Amino acid sequence: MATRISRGEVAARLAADIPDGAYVNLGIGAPTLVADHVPPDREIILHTENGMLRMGPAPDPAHVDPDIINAGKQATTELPGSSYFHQAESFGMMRGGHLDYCVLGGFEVSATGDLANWSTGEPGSIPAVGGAMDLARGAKQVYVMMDLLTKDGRPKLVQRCDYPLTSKGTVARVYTDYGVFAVTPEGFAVLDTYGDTTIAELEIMLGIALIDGRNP
Amino acid sequence: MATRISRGEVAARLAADIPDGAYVNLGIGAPTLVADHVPPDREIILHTENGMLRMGPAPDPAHVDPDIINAGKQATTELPGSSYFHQAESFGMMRGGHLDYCVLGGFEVSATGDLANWSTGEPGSIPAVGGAMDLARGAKQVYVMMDLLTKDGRPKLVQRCDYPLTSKGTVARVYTDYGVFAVTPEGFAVLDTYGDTTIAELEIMLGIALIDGRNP
Amino acid sequence: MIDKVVASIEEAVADIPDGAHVMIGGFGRAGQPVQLIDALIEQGASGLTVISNNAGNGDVGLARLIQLGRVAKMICSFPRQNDSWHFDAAYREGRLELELVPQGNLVERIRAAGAGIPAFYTPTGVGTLLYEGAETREFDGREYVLVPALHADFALVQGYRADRLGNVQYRKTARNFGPPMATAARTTIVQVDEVVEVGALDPEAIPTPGIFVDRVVPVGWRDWTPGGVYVGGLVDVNGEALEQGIDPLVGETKATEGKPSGTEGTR
Amino acid sequence: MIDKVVASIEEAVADIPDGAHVMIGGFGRAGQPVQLIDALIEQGASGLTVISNNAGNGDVGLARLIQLGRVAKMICSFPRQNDSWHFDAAYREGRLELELVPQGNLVERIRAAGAGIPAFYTPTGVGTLLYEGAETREFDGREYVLVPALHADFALVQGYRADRLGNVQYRKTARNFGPPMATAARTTIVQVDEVVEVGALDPEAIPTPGIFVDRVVPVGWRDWTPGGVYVGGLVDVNGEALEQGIDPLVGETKATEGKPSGTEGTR
Repeated sequence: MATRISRGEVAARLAADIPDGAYVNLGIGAPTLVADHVPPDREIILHTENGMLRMGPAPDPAHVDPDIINAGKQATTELPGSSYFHQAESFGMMRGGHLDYCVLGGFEVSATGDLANWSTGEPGSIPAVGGAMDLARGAKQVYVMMDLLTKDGRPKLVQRCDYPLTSKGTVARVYTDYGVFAVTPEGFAVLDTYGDTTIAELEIMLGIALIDGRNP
Repeated sequence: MATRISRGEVAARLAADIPDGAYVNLGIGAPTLVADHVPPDREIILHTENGMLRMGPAPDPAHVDPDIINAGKQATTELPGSSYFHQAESFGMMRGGHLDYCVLGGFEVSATGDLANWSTGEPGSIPAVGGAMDLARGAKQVYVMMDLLTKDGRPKLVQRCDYPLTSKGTVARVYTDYGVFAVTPEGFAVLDTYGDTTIAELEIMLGIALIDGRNP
Repeated sequence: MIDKVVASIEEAVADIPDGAHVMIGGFGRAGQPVQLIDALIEQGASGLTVISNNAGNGDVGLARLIQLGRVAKMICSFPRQNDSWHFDAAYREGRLELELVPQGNLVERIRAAGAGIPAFYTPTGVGTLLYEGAETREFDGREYVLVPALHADFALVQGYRADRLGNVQYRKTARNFGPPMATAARTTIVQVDEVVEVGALDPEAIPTPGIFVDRVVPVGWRDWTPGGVYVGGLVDVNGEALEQGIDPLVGETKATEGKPSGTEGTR
Repeated sequence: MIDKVVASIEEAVADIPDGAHVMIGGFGRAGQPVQLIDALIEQGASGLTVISNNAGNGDVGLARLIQLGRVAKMICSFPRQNDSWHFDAAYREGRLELELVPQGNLVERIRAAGAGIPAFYTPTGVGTLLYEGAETREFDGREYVLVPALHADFALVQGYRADRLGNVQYRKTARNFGPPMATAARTTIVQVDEVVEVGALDPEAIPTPGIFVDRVVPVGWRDWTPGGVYVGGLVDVNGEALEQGIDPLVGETKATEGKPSGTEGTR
């Protein structure tokens, strides 16, 4: 039986791979957990696409300022060295390749690095995309943080995405509750597994062939 | 003999046509004189394309600040209500049609509103264009302020420009030492003459037919 | 003398006609020109095309405008929120047209309109169904899609402070869509907390110079910045007054418990 | 910990290779990164493509770099100035290639590079010989020309104050090309008068956030702002010390009489 780790542990695993001094955008939802796991000896600059660099932690409820929010429309804080700018400047930072990393949630990631995370394509659902397509195309390294399987057990790492795409061929890595995967020209490479999980077990879970990319 | 007025009088004549509250860019050289002739009851906001709105008058020599210059690279001053911005913002103001007026010098203006003011096309001359093409295409009203004739007596209002163009069909009016002209679909219309100058006299000077556009 | 300050908010929006294209600033609650939207609701214009990042929350503001059937078309990036039931209903019943634009393309198209760029190539959205059939082109081996500038007749913007010349400053992340929208509309109307004397604003810190602004209307201080000074513990993230107050030492409140948070599911 | 401050100006420019594309900020004298250019002269790189609004003045800075034969190509809007004799000579003798770009297109192409826009349509220059044979297109009945983004390997920028995170403020019209150029180069190097503590810069007034900056090098105060406070009567418009001083009551000097003014004929 493959070993599964918690969402917080996935966040910590991902945070460990982000170097000192990196400029990072954390998508809303699970990716925001990464901020809580940055090693204390590293200085990471968080970008929020609604117009701020060097975003701080959430405020305590007595110090909520409705004019300082993050992309998830939650209260956040400024730090010494923060800066504010308008939306066109903020998305210029993303599109222009100035962000070192973005971490996004995902519905599906394909073996060619396609990402689907904005629409399930269900009839009657309200379409909404926000900044997901900009981030998925703009950051130097696009990392996805998600469960490996859906709640009903279907693989989210796939040969080809069924859901409408957010971006084509831009995902570099996928951090999941069962392992860390890199997108390579030959398909998914396993960078890390947990416990005594084998690549063969993951291949059975996913139904696709995997490359062993772990350090020997 | 047609009546000729001084450059300062031309500037005053032009300034009288700029309404209260207008945003105006004055090209370098003679057009800068317009600033000295704005009627005292009007508030005109001057734009300088190197990055400032509400430019003030020249400083006295004891208060030159090399960090406050105009497009002619001369010392200028800020006023209460001035703002600074970078070049992309400044030229966005021009290109985006936010300037009400620009006043440019000219080598030639054609009956279809073409302007030539950046190059005489002489072999061996150093080409240079600066912001002239942006201004000539971007401002809502492009006014040209120039002598009607060259030093050797050739007309600068022409059927068709000989010099390389700065912009095609964008000039609205030409203020000269012998009269004020509007570009109309039918050609140049005379808006104003000085002294007892007749339109027939101007037609002889220019060698082209003119429309009488003066108020009766 | 230039004086862009208008006496009342009614006067500020009086000439917005039926069928107008109206940009409305704000990202979520931050930067939403709440009083201007309310005045537009009162004013009565309909058949509007609204350009805004979101499509309103709860029963107020833009959501109310949609509920009243006054919006014919929304151009936005993220209409789906927990409390956007009026948009949802109108959209599902086909009473409202939607043009969904990725947020970065949305704001860059607005910026392009203000800067006199009629169209540009962008990498965002290439190969997705939002740009199916769109004109694409390769530059240096990557594919880009051509998108047009996005203009409006009116822009409604929330600023913080302004002078009579129309120079506007914003506060924190409430700046968001204000500066680009102010450049892209034929008539830009800015509500501010306070009108200050000319010269009171630092000329090095004016995101929206007066050249872009037609009307300024003061609406008084925000609840959380009475007198221009931030005071914590008075409101929640949506700017709504806390019902029970907060013990600043403990930093906890139950005031918003059970309410839709408005803070999730926005992407 | 992030610390973008480098110890010496030599170190700041040490890795600029032969053949590099280098943006140099400034409009005339204002905003010219004088010390960085001098360091580049000392450093020795040649075959450079320089992107800058002007092509240098007198015998120093960019003019000196051209005189030394280190510039293979200039991309600029206005190389012709009263005292640009080194450019003039190199250009006339065919020792230097020139790409002349209208100023607004130049800076918008730089801004596009920084913002991930590979190409855009512009009205400026349509129908002129600068865009003969270029790709044009009509939008709403007007003609526009397609122009590409303009990237660089290095940008040399003059700021006023910065912190170790690379947040940069400018002074007055010296801001000019700094912010767009800082976004468009792979490596952005900013000289500043003073490095300040993190938190000392107003977060509402940072034209260049640190994300765009790789290196910061302090070079000391300008002659006319010793200690960060402007003092009049010390320099002329080119920042050169007045030889005889000025009587502030009379406001006159003869110090610059007979010198080429450098202030005319720039368009």
